[in-house]
Amino acid sequence: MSILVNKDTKLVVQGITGRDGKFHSGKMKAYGTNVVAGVSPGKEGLLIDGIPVFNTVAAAVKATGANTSIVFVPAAFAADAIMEASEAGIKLVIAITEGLPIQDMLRVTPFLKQNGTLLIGPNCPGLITPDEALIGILPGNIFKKGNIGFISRSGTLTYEVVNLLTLNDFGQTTCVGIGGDPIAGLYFVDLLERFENDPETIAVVVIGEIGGDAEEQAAQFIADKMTKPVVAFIAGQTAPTGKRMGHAGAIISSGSGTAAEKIAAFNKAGVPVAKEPNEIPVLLRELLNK
Amino acid sequence: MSILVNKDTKLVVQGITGRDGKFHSGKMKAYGTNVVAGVSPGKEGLLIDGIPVFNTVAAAVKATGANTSIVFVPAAFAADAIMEASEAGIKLVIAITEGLPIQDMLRVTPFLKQNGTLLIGPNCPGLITPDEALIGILPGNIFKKGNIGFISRSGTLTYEVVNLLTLNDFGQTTCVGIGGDPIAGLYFVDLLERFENDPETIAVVVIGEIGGDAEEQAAQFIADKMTKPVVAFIAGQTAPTGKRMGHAGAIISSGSGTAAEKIAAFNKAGVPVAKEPNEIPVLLRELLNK
Amino acid sequence: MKIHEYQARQLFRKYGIPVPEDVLCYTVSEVEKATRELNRMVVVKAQVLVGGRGKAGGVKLARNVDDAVSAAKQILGMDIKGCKVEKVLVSDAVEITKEYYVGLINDRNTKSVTLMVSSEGGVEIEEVAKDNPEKIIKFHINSLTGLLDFQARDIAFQLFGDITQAKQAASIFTKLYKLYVETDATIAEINPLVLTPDNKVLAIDGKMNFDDNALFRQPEILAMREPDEDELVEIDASSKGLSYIKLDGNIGCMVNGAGLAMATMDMIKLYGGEPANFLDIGGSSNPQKVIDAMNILLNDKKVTAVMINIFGGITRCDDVAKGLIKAMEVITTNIPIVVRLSGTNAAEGLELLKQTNLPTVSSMSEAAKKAIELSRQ
Amino acid sequence: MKIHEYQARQLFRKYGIPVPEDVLCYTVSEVEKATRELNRMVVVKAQVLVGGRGKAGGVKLARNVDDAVSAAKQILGMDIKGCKVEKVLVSDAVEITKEYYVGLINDRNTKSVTLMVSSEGGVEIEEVAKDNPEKIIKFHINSLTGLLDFQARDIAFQLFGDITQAKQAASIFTKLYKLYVETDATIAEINPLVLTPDNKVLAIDGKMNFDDNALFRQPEILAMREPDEDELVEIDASSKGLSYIKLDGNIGCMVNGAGLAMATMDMIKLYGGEPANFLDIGGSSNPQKVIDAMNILLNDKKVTAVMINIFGGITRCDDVAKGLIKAMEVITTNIPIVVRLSGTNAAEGLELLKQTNLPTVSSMSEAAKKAIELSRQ
Repeated sequence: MSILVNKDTKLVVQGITGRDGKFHSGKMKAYGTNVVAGVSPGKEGLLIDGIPVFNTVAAAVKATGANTSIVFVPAAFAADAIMEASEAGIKLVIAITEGLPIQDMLRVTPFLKQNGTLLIGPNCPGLITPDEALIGILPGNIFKKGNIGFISRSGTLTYEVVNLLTLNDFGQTTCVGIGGDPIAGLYFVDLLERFENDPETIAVVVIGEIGGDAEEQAAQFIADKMTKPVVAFIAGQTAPTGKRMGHAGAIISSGSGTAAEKIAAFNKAGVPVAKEPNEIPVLLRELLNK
Repeated sequence: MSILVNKDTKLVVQGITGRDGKFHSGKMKAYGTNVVAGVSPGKEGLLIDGIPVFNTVAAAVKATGANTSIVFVPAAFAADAIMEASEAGIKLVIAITEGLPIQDMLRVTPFLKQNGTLLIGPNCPGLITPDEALIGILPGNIFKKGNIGFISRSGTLTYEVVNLLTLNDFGQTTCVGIGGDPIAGLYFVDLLERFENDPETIAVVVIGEIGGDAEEQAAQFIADKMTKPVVAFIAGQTAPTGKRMGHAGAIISSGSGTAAEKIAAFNKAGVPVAKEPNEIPVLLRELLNK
Repeated sequence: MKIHEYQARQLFRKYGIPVPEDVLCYTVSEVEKATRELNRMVVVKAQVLVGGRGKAGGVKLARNVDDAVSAAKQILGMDIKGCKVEKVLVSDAVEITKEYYVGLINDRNTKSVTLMVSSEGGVEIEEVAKDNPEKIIKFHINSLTGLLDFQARDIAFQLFGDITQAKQAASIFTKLYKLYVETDATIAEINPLVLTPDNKVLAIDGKMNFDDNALFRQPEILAMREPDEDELVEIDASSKGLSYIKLDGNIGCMVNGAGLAMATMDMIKLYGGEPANFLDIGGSSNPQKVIDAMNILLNDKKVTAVMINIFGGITRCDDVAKGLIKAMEVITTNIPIVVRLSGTNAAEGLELLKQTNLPTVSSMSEAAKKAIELSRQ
Repeated sequence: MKIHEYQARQLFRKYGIPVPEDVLCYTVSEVEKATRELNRMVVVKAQVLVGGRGKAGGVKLARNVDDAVSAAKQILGMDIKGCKVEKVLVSDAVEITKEYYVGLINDRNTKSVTLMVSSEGGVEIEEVAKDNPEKIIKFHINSLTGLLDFQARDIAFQLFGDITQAKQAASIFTKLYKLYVETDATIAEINPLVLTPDNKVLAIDGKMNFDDNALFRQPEILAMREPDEDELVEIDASSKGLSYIKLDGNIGCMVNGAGLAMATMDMIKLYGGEPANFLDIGGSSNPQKVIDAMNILLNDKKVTAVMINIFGGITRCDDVAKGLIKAMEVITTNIPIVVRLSGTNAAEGLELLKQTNLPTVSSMSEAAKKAIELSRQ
């Protein structure tokens, strides 16, 4: 089993004719993801890597039965693309695009809620259920089928840690990059709940970072609701206050959102927090051998 | 029985300190309506005719359990007042105020829908369930308890016709003035459905006028869904095209919304249409004696 | 409230909707100068607030200055459905590849602003609706989210296959919606919206109406009002709390309530008379209103009898009678006035009116019959 | 992006939020002139983009022109948390009956703009949150409907019992929300909002931050940017596609990805070193980016060693290595540079780098240890 995506996922790529959209459509298809359609207004009729292109998501859904969308369109138009997918009946949207204005996300949120659409991202690397579906810009080769759930706010740090997991023979059920923006779709808690309910997942790794309190909420959720072991890591222990560390969401404001607070919250919830990425597989092994 | 309002109605009057609000609160209370509260920002603590005044509808609902509201506040602020009532949990709002901008009504509509609030009006005389509750500016003395349902887009024309009904011994279950604006809360169809389901109502009188196609829709509904007899009257047979006959909604645009079209629709649905108000009780008697 | 085409074009420009270059002219010499300056083929268009000016000869193509001068001479001063043409718009006559229709209205049933577009432009949309209803695409806009970009684009793609054309059209839809909402419009039509040979999408003829109830917050729109004579009377009545519309008959009506006022007109007609007007004095027994209303009625020289029809509800008939008595003290006329009082305290009211020598009755039909009879004497 | 108090006041005025009269001054003589013209008691306020200016002595009350001149002399040129005061705002010192707090922020959990108000104004809201959390009223605004009038009024009534005061406050909340949304703000604070003895409600100190991601559509806000030296470097880096933040340590880091960059800094610290910066070069093997990044790193004179940490994902490590080789051809430095390559095609990349004589490793921790070691030589 897995969460959110699997062999039944039928993917439509929004912005398929752009540089990134084109490149990663090929990569995803090569991985084995069922990429059924692309969308690029005005390019209907084109084939990209054998994938048919439509003017609108509605047309793509009608023709191909797509149920999941990935968004590569530029930041200024990404919110509209997300809403278009939602209105066309897509139930899961993965927004890769970086740099979406926060107000756009605030307008998108209630719209998706009304339609019952889930969103991952924006500004995220996507997600993968190894050997079934890769939806995003993740390098497929470092992932391995297994039974660890993985959630992260980062991109390359995800690869770093997943690589360590795979090298240590911890395969993954599903790995989700939830993105580095302050207002995003699914948060840690939403995914922890799904992993808790996924029979195949036996433990979860959570990679947090400074800014916000999603990690604190995750810790609370783990303490209250989870039976499966969780290992955490927090990036940004050395980050100064008031400076945005690359991600729009990675900022310590007025002394809140610090790594120390997040680590304390996880410790209080009984979740071991790795001091450095190398320690993550070690802690995981300890917990699973208990 | 009755529809929408009865002895269990607990009314809050929005704009109770204004000239009309004050006057009609007294009238409604005198009729026997359970007026439990008034709202007028900044006037909390006041008593009007023994009715306690609150700053906000939320406070009024909390203190008195009000479940129905009547709005007398000026047109520029009426939409906000309607939404305030809805947000405070009021399930039926009667908006007497005349002159609401249409765009305000368009914004109010989805807001009320989300909260499950029903609206009667704006620009309406209100409604009455004789001997139980009068909510509006209708003259209580002309109504009489009975088993005719009554729906009208007009004010004084309602009184004219109801007076004829009462004089001819046709009492009423509930009489509703739905108002003369193009975009309003409940339309004929919504109320016909309720009268059809009300065991005490045996026949319905519908008073339409030029503009829009609410009468055509009513005719269709009667043909498709109603078992009870209906008598209709349409005002404005002599009205010219393009001129607004007092009510914002009473206008024949591009030759549609004419009295002739509406009369034809009712005739097609088997609903007799009175040529003048005097004929209404005559037609009603004929139908009920069949 | 209606505005002229040239005013609609001003609003379009303000919101970034492309329209051809134009000059508003009041005289033939202004038309000559404007055409010379535009230095292109132009269209001379009558600016009147009624429809059907094209069929009436109020729109003429002019290939050169002489053509334009001769068109202006014909159009200026022309009468179109009772409106005298006092100004014309001299507009760049763009070349047209295809015409489309775009309109926004408030839809009563869905309670939403509705965008209607059609590939059948340049003709009246009512005709398209009758003959080719499948050629009209309707989209109901959610007032909370507004018209979203992808929605505008989807609709544009249904008219234009080409992306650069569709993008221009989508942008026009979005801007027109913004204009519509921000100005409290009730109609905003672009007919035709045209495609030119060089792939430009432009608004040619614009029509906009506005919500009278919202004019209090639309000073810029209100400033565009150019009422004709009849409308001036209506606006004057409105400022006195009266709702008045002039008709063609001879029996003046004064009624409390709009629905009852219409029913009164209908009844006069039903009994063989011709109503002279719609007049709703509202729910008040204020003598000043009765005086104002009577003055408006008597200003209409066609009126040969007046029917006052009052149903007392919250307003008591005796109060109305007192108002009428005061009003009759300052009004001098020999036109017969029939008064009908019914409802709350009608008996007391009718009793009071005996001192005035006005014919009084207690039913509406009686009043109508009496007024018709007196109008013929 | 941050703006000064005087700029926030400009925006407040534009949106109709009442603020005291003021004059921005760069010199003591300007302060003297401004105080003379205002002809009232004034406050002289340092305009710096850091908090805590009050405690640092950057805000002084002046009863007369002499006071103001002496305050200006003390404040202009003062250093507040590393910021030199280059301008002061001379503001009418209104009499204050009571101080309140009003703030708008984006709330991550409810995914909404949240209005926070408190009767405890004039102190930092974080302190109120810690000591008297019950004194903060929070309201989550639905982005589809905006802040409705009745909602603003309800909240205002929780601070002000009097209706005229509550109405003024409600109107300020509504206007501040409009300003916040229309300018893509991330913080809008009025602290304090004050009530004066003559029952006026005014905004005294204003603080606004804006969403960097939205500056592309906010030219007016962008024009208000007044970056300090460090920020100029950050903005310059950003224009080159790099995300750079200067820190105080001596080990320069160049990393692909923000999370990994933070983890790299943390690891350096964990192993006893001090990171000199945060630097994310994004997902590209473009040699120009590596050159630009290296130039920024080496401009920091504190840097004694550089750690390049690349995890190849979609970006292949051999491509990154080629970029590095090209970059090293144009960069001359004797500062040691440790390169870590891991992930896709790491072996090939490390092989290629042998020609550069750069120390190469394949794990992050090894790289951190090596860089620390080299930095101490």
